[in-house]
Amino acid sequence: MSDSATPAPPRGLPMIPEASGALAIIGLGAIGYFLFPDDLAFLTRLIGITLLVLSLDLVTGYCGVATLGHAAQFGVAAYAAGIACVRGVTDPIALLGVGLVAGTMMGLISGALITRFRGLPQLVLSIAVGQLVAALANKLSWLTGGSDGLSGITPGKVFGLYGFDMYSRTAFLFSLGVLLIVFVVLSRFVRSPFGLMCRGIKDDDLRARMIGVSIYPRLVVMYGVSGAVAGLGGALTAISTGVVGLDSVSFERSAEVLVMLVLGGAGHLWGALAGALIFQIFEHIVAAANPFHWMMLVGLLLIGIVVFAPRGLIAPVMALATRLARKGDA
Amino acid sequence: MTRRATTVSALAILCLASGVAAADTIKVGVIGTMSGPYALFGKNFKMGIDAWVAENGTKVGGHDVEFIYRDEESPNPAKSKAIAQELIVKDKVQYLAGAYFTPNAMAIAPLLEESKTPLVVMNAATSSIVEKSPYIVRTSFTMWQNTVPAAKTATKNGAKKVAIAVSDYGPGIDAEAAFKKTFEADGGAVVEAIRIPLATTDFSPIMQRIKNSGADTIFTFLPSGPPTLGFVKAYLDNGLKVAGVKLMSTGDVVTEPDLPNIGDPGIGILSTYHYSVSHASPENASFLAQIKKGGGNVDEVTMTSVAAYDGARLIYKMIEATAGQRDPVKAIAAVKDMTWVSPRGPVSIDPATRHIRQNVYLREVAKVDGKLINREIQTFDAQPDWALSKE
Amino acid sequence: MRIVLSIATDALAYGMVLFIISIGLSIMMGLMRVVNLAHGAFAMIGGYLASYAIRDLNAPYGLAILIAVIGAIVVSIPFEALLYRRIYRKSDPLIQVLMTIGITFVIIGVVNYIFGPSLKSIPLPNALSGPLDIGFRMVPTHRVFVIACGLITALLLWLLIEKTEFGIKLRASVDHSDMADALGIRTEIIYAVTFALAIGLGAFGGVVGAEILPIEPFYALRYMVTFLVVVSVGGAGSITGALSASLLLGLADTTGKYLAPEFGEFFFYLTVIIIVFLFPRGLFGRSHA
Amino acid sequence: MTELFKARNISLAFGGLRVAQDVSFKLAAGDRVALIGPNGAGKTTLVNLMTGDLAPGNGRFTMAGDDITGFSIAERVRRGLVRTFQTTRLFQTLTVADNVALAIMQRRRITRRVFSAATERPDVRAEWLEILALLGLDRLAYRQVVELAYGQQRLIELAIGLALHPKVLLLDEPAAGVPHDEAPKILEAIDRLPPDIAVLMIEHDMDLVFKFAKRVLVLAAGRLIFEGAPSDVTADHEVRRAYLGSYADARSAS
Repeated sequence: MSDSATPAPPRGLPMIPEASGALAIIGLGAIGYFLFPDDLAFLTRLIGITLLVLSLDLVTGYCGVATLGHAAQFGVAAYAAGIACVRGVTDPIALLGVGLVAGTMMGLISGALITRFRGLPQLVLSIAVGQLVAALANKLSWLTGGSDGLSGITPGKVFGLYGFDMYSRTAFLFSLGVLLIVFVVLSRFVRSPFGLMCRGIKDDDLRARMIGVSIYPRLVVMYGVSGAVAGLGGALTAISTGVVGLDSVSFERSAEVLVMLVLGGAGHLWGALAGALIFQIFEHIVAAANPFHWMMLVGLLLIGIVVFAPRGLIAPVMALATRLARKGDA
Repeated sequence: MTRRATTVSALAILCLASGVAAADTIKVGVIGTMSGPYALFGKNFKMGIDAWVAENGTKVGGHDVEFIYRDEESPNPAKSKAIAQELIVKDKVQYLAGAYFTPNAMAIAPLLEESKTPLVVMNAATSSIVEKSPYIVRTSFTMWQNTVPAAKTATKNGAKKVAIAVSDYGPGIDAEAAFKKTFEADGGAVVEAIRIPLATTDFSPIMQRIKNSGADTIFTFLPSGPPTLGFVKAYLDNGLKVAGVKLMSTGDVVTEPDLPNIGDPGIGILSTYHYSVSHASPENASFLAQIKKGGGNVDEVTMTSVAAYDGARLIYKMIEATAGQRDPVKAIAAVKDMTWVSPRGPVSIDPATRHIRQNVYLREVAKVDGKLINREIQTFDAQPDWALSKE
Repeated sequence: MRIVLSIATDALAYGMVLFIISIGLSIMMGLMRVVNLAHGAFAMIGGYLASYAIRDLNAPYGLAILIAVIGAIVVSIPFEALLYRRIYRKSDPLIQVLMTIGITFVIIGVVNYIFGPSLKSIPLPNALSGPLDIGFRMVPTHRVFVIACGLITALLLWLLIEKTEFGIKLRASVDHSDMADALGIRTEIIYAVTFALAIGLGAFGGVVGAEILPIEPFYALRYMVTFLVVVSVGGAGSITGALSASLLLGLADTTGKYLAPEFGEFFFYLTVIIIVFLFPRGLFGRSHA
Repeated sequence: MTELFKARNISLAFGGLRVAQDVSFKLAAGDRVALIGPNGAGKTTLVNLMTGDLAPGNGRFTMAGDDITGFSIAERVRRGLVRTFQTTRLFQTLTVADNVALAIMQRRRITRRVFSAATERPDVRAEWLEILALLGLDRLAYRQVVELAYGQQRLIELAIGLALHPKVLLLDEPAAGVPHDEAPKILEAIDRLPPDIAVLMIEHDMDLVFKFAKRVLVLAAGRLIFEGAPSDVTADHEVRRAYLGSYADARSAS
C-alpha cells in the first residue's frame, strides 16, 4: 500500500471499462456468428432479453428497486415498434427509435408509481403495474392482436442495404451492434455522478437525503433510462422475430429476467450480461433436451445461487479483479 | 439485392441443399404443447404419430423419417416462431407439423415460403391459417366447420335466444362469428356475446351474466384444457342446467379425458365435433388398438391424436411424392386432393383450401357401460370449412 | 338488486378462497417477514394430495382434506429447515423473492413429474356438489361450503391468536420482533409452528378452493403473486386485513368479470394499485412492517 | 451576529410519550453549541426534528428567516442544514472517495450529469483529497467503506459533513466509538471549520464539551432546562436534578 498523500486511482485509463466491454461483446458476438451460424435466431432473441436484463440491472442492481414487473417496459416498446411497423414505419432504425421512446415513457410511468415506496409495497406495485399492462395488452386486441399476437411485422432493410431473413444474420449483427452501443454507453453512465448517486441511494437512502439528494425524481429518471434500454430490447425482439405476443409483457418474463440478473450478479453490468447469457443458454439446452422438467433444474440452480453465491456468479470474479488491481497499485 | 446479401443467401441455399442431399434421414419437426397445462395434447400428437409410424414403418421409399418434437407450451407466438426457425435452420427439417394454438401457427406461417417447408397443422382451428401460406395443409378442423352444425342443431332444437361465450382469441372469435351468422340467418337471436380471456378459470360470474340475459341456450367454445372443465362445472353448479338452459358447444369443451371429471351431471350435453373416441368404425377400433399397443392410454385420447395420425399419413405421402427431395409445391400438390377413411370417418383434403373436409357429428354425453362417452346421434356429411369455401 | 346480490355471492366465495389460502401467508409474512412466493406451491401440493387421496385411494372428502393438510406440512418441513430459516427477517426482499421462486419451480417440476401435467379434479361428495337455491339465485353448493370454511377459519384463527398461549407469544413476537428473544420466547419454535400453520392453511385453501382455482402444475406460478398481493393489500400479519383485502379484491375481480370479462384481471390490479397508494402498509398493516 | 437557525416551541409526542416539549433556541453564525442531557432525554430526536426526519407536532423551524418546517430533508440540506449520524450511515459498498465525492458533487449540483466520470474529475478529486487528508483518511480513499473499522467510519461521517459546506452543522456524538489516538483529529477538524458557520454538537464527553462549546443546551425529558455558558452548567440546580434525578429525589424523600 502506498504511503503517498495522493493515492492513485485503482485503475489507470479512464476508458478501460468501456473498451473492455466493447471487446468482450465483439468477441462473444464473433464466437456466436462464426461457430454457431445455425443458432443465430436464438442468439438474436438472447440479445433482446439481455438488454432487458441490463435495463433491470439499472433499477434493481444500481438503485435497489425490487421489481417483478419489468417486462412492462420491454413489452410496451415491442408492441409500439410492432404496431408502427405494421402501420407502415418499416425502417429498422426508426423502429428502434419508436421502441426507445415507448420504453422511456413506460419507464417513467412505472417509475413514478413504483419508486414512491420501498420494500413490500414497492414489490407489489411493480407486480400490479406489470399485470395491468398485460391485461391491457390482451384487452386492446384491435391494436395488439391480443392472445393471437401481433404478427405481420416485416421491417425493411437496415440502412436500406441488409434485409432480415430466416437465418437471422442481419438481425443478429444488428442486435449485436445495438447491444454494443448500449453496453458502452451504460458503462459510462453507471460511473457518472448520476450513476454513482444511484448506487449511493441503494446503499442508504436516508444518507443520500442527508447530503441533499431528492431521491424520488432521481429514481424516476433512472427508471426512464432503464425503460429506454428495455425499449430497445423490445423493439429489437419485435423486429427480429416479426411477432409480438402477450408473453412479452407477462409476469413470467419479468420473473425470468430477475432470475437472470441475480444469477449473474445485480449491481454490475457484467453481472447482468453474464447472467443473461448463462441462463438463456442453459435454458435453451436443457429445455430442448427435456422440455418437461427444465423448470426444476432452474429452480435448483436458483436456490443454489441464493444459498451459495447470493451476490451472483460475477461477485467472485469482480473480487479477484479488484484484488489484482490493488496488487498492481502497491 | 446487394452483392453481400446475394452471397449470404446463395451460401444459405447451398448449405441447405447440401444438407438435404447428404441426409438420408428426412426430419419432421413437430411443434406441440409438450409441457404445461396443455401437455395432454402434445402427448396426443405423439401418440397419433407413433401409431402411424408403428403401422407404416420408419422408412418411406428408402428414406428414414425422423420426428423431432419441440414444445410450444402455451399461446406464445414469438417462442413458436423461434422454435420453427430453429427446426428449419439448425435441425434442417423438411416438414413442419403440429401447432396446437392458432397464434403459434400464424407466427410460423411466414417462414414456410422462404424455407420451402410445408406445414401440416394438426390442431390450430382458425379458418384463415391456411391462407397465410400456400404450403399449409390442415388435418384437424376449423371453428366454422364444427360451429355451423351446432347453430343448425340449436335452431332445430327450438332455441330462440342464445348467449355466446368464447375464449378471446382467434378461434373463439371465429366460433362466435360462425354461430352468430348461421343462427341469425335461421331467425334466432343472439342476446349476449361474451369474450373470455384465455387465462380465466372462474366462470361463475359469467354464468350469472348469461342467466340474467334470459338466454335459453348457451353456445360456447374454449380450447380444450383447464378452462373447459371449469366452464362446464360452472354451468352445472350455477343451476343453469336445472333451470333448463341448454349448453351447445363444439367438442373441445367435452373432450373424453374431461368427461369423468365432469361426471354424471354432464349427461345430455350436446356438442358438434368431427371425432369421438367412441366412434364406431373398424378404422377407429384399429387406431385405438394401435395406441394401446404402443403403450398409450386410450382414456387420454383426444381428437388431436387423430389429426396427428392423419397428418403423419400426409407427410408420408408428401415424402413419397417428392422422392425425399425438398419440393414443397410438388409435396402439397400430392396431398391436396387426397381422400381416405380416417378413424374419425371418411375425409378428404379440399384442393381449394388445403383444409380437411369431414363429417361432423352431433353428439350427446351419455353413460354407456358405466363410462361417460360422447354418443354420436346425427351426422352432418362432408362438411367443408364454411368460412373458406364458397359453398 | 338481484345482480348486486349475485355478484356479491360469487365475490364472497372467491374472496373466502383467497382468504383461506392467504391468511397463512399473511401470518408468516407478519412474523417472519418473508416474501414467500412459494405459498401457492404448497397450496397446490395440498390440492394434488387431496385429488390423489380421493381418486386413487377412495378416501372420503374430509379425510382427503386432512391428508392434504398433513401431507403438505410434512413436505414443507425440509424446505423450512434447510431453506426458509436462512431468509427469515432478511431485510432484502430480493433474496427472498428469488429463493421462493426457485422453490416454486422445483415444486412445479416435481409435481409435474409425479402427477403429470394435466388438470387434477378433486371430486366433491354429493352433499357439496350441484346447485343450491338460496332464494335470489342458484349457487353451487360448494361455494356455500367455501364461505362457511372461510368464516370458520377466521373464527378459529382469531381464537387461536387472541386466546391461547401460543397466540400471545405469536403476537408478542410480531409486535416486538427484536424483543422476542429477550422476552424468553423461543423464536425458532414459534417460527416452525407458524410455518406449519401457514402451510396447513394454504393446503386447506388449495383443496377447498380447487373448484375456483383449479389444480394443475402451473397453479403455483399462475397464482404466485395473487396471494402475495392479497397479503400486502391487507397488511401482513393481520387477520382482519387479510379478510377485508380478500373480500375487497374478490369483489373487484368478480365485478370486473361480470361486467367486462374481456378485461381479465385489469380491475383486480387497478384496485391493488389504488389501495397500495392510499395504504402503503396495507389496510390493517402495522407501522413497523 | 446573524441568526442562522431558530427553533420555536417545538413539541412532539409518540403516543403518550412526549419526546419534545416546547423547545425553543437559536443558532447564530459562529455559534459553537453543545447539546447535552441524560440518556433518553430526546437529543437525537431533536436533531431528527431539525433535519426533517421527523415532523414536529407543534412549532416552527426557520433558517435565515425562512420557515423550513414543511421542507423535506433534502431541501434543508441544500439550504445548508447538515448533520452527521450517531451510528454511521454511509454508502457502505462505495469507496471512501466516492462517499465524499458524492457529497461534493451534490453540493456543486453536478450529480445530474450522466456522462462524465464521477469521482476522478480533477476539481472534485482535489477537494475530496484535501478533506480526507485533513482527517488522515487519504490513504484509505479507494477502500470500500464496509471494510473499514468503526472509528474510521465515524471520521468519514465527518468528512461528508465537511464536504457539504454547511451553514448549520449538527454533530451527533462525533467522537463516540473513535479510538483515542484518532479523536484529536476530529477536534482538529471541528476547530478548522469556517468560523461563520453554526455548529451544534451532541456530546457526552464533558471534556470535549468544555473544549468546544461556548454555549450549552441541556435537554431532559424532551424539555430544554438550561441554556448558558459551560462554566455555569454544572452548578445549575435543574441540571443536577436531571442528571442525578432519582438519586437526589431519593435523598430528599428520606
